[in-house]
Amino acid sequence: MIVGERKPMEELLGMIEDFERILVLGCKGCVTVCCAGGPKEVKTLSTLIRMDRKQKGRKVITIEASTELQCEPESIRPILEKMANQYDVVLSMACGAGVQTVAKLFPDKLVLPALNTNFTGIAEEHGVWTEACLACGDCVLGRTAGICPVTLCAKGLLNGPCGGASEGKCEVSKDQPCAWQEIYHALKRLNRLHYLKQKPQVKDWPVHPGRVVREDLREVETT
Amino acid sequence: MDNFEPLIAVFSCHYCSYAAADLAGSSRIQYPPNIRIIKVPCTGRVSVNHILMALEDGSDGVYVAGCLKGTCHFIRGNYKAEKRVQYVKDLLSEINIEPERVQMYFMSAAEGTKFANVALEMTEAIKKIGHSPLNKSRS
Amino acid sequence: MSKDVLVIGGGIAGIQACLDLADQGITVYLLERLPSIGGKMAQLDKTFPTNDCSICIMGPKLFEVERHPNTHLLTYSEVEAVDGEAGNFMVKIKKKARYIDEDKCTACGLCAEKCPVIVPDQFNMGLGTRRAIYKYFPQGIPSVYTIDDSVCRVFQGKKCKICAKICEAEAIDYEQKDIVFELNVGAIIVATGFEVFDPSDIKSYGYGTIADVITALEFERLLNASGPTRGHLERPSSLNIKAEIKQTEKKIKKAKARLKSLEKKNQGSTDEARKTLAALDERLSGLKAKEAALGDVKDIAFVQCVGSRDLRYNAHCCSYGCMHSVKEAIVSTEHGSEIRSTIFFTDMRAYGKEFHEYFLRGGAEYGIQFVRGRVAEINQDDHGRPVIWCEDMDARKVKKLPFDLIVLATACVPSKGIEKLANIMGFDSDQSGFVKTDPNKPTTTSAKGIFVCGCANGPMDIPSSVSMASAAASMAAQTVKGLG
Amino acid sequence: MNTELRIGVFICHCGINIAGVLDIKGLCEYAKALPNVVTAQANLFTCAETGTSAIKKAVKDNNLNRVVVAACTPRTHEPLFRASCKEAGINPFLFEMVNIREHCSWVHRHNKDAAQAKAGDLIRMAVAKAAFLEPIETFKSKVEPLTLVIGSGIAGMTSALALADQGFEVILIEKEENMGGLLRHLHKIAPANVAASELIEEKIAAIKKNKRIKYFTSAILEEVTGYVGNFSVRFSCGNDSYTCKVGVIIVATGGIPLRPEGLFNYDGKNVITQSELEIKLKKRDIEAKSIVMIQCAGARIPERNYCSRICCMVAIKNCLYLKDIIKDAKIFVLFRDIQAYGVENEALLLKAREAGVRFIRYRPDTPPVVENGKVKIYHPAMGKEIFLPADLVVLSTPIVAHDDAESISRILKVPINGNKFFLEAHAKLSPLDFAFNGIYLCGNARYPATVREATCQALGAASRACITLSHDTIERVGTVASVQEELCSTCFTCIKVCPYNVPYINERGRAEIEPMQCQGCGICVAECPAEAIEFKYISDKQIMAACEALLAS
Repeated sequence: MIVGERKPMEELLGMIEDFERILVLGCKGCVTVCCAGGPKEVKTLSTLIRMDRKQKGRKVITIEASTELQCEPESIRPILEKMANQYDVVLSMACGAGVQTVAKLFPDKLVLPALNTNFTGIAEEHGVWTEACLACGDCVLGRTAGICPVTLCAKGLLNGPCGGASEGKCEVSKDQPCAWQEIYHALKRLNRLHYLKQKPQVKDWPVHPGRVVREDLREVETT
Repeated sequence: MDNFEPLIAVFSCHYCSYAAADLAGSSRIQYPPNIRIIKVPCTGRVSVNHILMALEDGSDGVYVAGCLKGTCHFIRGNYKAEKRVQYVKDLLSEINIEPERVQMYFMSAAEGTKFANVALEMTEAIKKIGHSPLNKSRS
Repeated sequence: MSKDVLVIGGGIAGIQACLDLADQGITVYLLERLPSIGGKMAQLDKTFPTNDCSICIMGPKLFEVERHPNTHLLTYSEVEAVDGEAGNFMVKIKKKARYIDEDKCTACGLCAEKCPVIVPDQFNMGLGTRRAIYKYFPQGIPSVYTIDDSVCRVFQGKKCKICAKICEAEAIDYEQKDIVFELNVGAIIVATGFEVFDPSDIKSYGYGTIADVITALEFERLLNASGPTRGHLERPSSLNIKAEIKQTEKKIKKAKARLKSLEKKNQGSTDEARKTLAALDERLSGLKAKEAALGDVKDIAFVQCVGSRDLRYNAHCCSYGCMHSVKEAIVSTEHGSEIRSTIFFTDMRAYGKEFHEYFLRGGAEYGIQFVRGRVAEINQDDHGRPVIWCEDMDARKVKKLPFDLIVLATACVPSKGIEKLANIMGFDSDQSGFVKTDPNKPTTTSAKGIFVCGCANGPMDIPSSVSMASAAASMAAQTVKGLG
Repeated sequence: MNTELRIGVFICHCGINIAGVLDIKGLCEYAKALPNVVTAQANLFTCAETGTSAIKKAVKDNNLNRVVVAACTPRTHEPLFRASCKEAGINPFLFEMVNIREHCSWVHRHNKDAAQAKAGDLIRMAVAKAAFLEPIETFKSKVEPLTLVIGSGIAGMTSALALADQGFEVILIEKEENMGGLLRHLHKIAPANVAASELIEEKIAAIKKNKRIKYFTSAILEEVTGYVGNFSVRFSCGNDSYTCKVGVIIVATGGIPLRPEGLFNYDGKNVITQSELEIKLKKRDIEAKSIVMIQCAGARIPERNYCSRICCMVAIKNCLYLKDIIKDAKIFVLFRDIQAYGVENEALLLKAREAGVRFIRYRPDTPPVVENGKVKIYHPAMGKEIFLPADLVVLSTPIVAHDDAESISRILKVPINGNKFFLEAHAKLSPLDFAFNGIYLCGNARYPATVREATCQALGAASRACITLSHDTIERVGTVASVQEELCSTCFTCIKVCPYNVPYINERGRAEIEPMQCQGCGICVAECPAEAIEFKYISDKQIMAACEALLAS
């Protein structure tokens, strides 16, 4: 899932400094799963904002709502059209994609991100998420026994370890295991070590922003 | 500020701290009348939002009183409550409201005296901090 | 054959045994001699070591017994005869007439307000009063009134029947007769409890002659909110003076009325009437002065082992006396901030769970003084205040100490009528008159199919009675399930 | 809330317990003015028949659909008032109780105005919360007719046999190699004057013969999950492990006498404990002309602040047996308070005195000093120190909890008190039950007890257990959490946080909670990031209404 984390309150309060009617818009997708931007967190953030303003003796109206998937325009449209002029700014608690979908859909309103979108990751335990995929657009997991060197190796090496690891730990940070040693052990376990001997790969790094098109699914012109 | 009488919301679990409050009562241990108890089956039932909203409504202080560690009737409700109280304290510091307004306490059903002492300790602490910034009307 | 069980005695032990059996689906008859179940525990104000209000923790259980589908309450009834054997007892029971229809009476209490007959209230140990038509105690179950035919004017041939006139529910039936019926049960549990030893036998303690020397149970009633003084702690001597003041005032009113009528008719000399009136006034002011001199209760003494551990009366220990006095001393501080208590004891027996901590707290937080020594004698100083003579074994000196009130922690003796039950049902009694049990089978009596629990078996505190009641229920269930 | 809210408030005097401090009439007027309140009445004793019938009458007369009682603690009286609501025809959970006695009048006696204000606030909070109460139904669950008894001392064996005799199957587990508990090492039991070994051999034989009892020795309890009627239990014997489903559990794990290291220079040779003395008595290998027993050795002291109840009687019993074996032995018992309570114990004390045993009291601040061959003691009656000849010193030490008491308490999720004895549901009226429904308690595990008392408690615990066992279903109250599937984001949080592993993902891909298993703690409800889990018994709306009302004065 996409994993995000709420911005520090100081930064958030600074962003909404000169607004009075604030729509706090959560998303019930990935950010709910990683407990960052779901309906409960929307209520928490709204309460904190109201508490801050009340403390400073300044007026504020917080509107709390959550979309099913904020990266899907059809999920946002019914909510925002309904409350067209009730808010001055949208404080979106979705991931970066969600924030930008709202901004694109409703260009005349400022949309502010409440979260920092960190990575696409794994839920290791309740409350702990770790990065797993950089979305490099050309997956190599097939030949690395399901361990991604592009993401887990600090230097993103494609064709083997840099040699700087000690006791299996990366030279960049001692509690981060060396991805390639993990890949080696995994391939050995699956007796697929010969994958390492395949000719070295050259990655066709994607040009940002990427775009995926499924012509079969697109809308047909019936005029 | 000397005659300021704080109002403190207390989340108290049925099996331990509510029973301790009963024991403090039946043992007639006097303590300050500033606390108002909200009974929950377990302190694990208390969410971050409950504590924040109690503060937003104007309580000068909030504390969650759960079972002694390892004796929670529901095993780990009190550990959960402790972590959530700490999270609320961090949130309060972020919007610079005194985190000491929110506390977590542990007591067994047999500790009536401790319940009374906690009520006294918290009342004194909140008196020192002063009334809640969200509730100027009741200074 | 019968799968039902009869429990004799409606105290906490009988109630617990009855509920345990009923909850297991067994039909239980709970028989109680008094108009309401509750027993001695219902007379307590608070209980040790938790200071719970006694009737508050017992109330829900009283309700449950009345409401439980498998229980039948037989109150104001006594066992006349028992034949047959385990699994098939035939019990002859006499249900005394209440002269009130239990289904109609809503316990509204109007009848008692108007009833002219005032007699000492046995539930309040005679300290308070009740009427001829009365409810045994406010939370009593069944919640109905009873007419005491030994004092009610209707049964003395006099004209009255005020209660029948007032009763909206028309529940009063003076023609109601005692009913005798037979009950077939498989097992019987004896839970007849205990009686409080009457300390008037011990002349040197002055109980009965010195008004402010009372028993522990009487003190419980003085402490209790529904007691004779509504929980206000007063000395019996000041109660007597107050009663006398009221009577004198009534007499003065009558005397004044007679004087006025004589003056109006102005025949016969009025000075004789005027003389009695003056005497009455003088008597009244004397009484009022005496009452003022007494003042509130400040120093209370608790005398332990009264009639217990004493080869002249009862060799055995009452098991709960020490803790009972510590509790009463703690609770009494609630009734007056300057009340101080002193407990005269030989062995402080705080042997139960949390008892020792409770005893220590009594001394530390409530300022109870403990004097180790047997009280030899109680007499009165010239103001009429009771004075204790005892040997303080720690100070190794004889002491003479005056008190406002002296509470006697009296011995626990078998309940009245236990001998009658013993020869009706054929179980043996031990050397102190309690029901004898086999040491390795704690509730089994010498009569097969008959079990015992609670203080009927010997002095014990409430938790032990409750545990033993469940044990007796277990044995009775085994018998009636025929698998035993 | 389609129907119109009609709340009835009932305020209790409780004699003077509440009315002594609070102005009840004032509270009634205050309550009448609160939103949705239709009637506010006071009673002298709301828990008495007159009180509950007043509630039922008020419900009918004003067709109330919510009842609030301001009186004492719901922990003891909520079931009573819920039953009255049910009899009056409204769902028993449309009832809210607020404690203005233990939490107000009893603890704020010296500050009447503040107590009155607090009582007003508490009633206002209860009325605000009552507005959001929802009806809750009950449902039935199967009862496994099997019992697990932990511990095979006199208590464990007695309760196992009692249950078997009533036709129920029992699994009895014992952590030692053989059964019998403490009695295996004792000499004789007084006053029955029967050999301890004889007593337990008879019980062990009965257990081995009884086909309804399966016993496992050197068995260690590993895990217990589930709820009354449906506990799944896992225990291991050596290296094979067993699992079974039981309806009820009886804890009879007992206790052990304290080894008084460092007390009265105990050396296990000429300064021994009572249990070591019993072993010597059993073998009759004892010769000492003068014996001194010291009571309360390691008990009734700050770090072990309880009286262990039975050591005085053990000492007196052993004195009498010693007098049999060594005719002219001089025996002294140094005591603080002799706990010879009841008829039999007092008779034994008298018999010991008649047999020439000398009882000397010592004050806690001047304890006896054991030197080799003699004991120095300050004699309070003589007012000076004396020396007693002592070929043998016997220390009466207290029964203490086993060191695995803490782990048993964690496995069963039942509390233990400061001295590690198990904490029963109510000290006076439910001494043999735990607050956790379906688990019962007897013997030294609860508190030191004589053989007669342990047997009695064991039979009592069996009777308590039979209440559940004698029905094939048990009624569970619906105070459980339930997932609103349309709100669930399937984020697995509830599955991760539930202490009882109850939630699961159903075939519609949403979380679901099995109502039978949910214990009603509410941890998942508070943790769910989508606020998708509903908890009618104590919903967010109710809590927030109470918080708002708290400050609204």
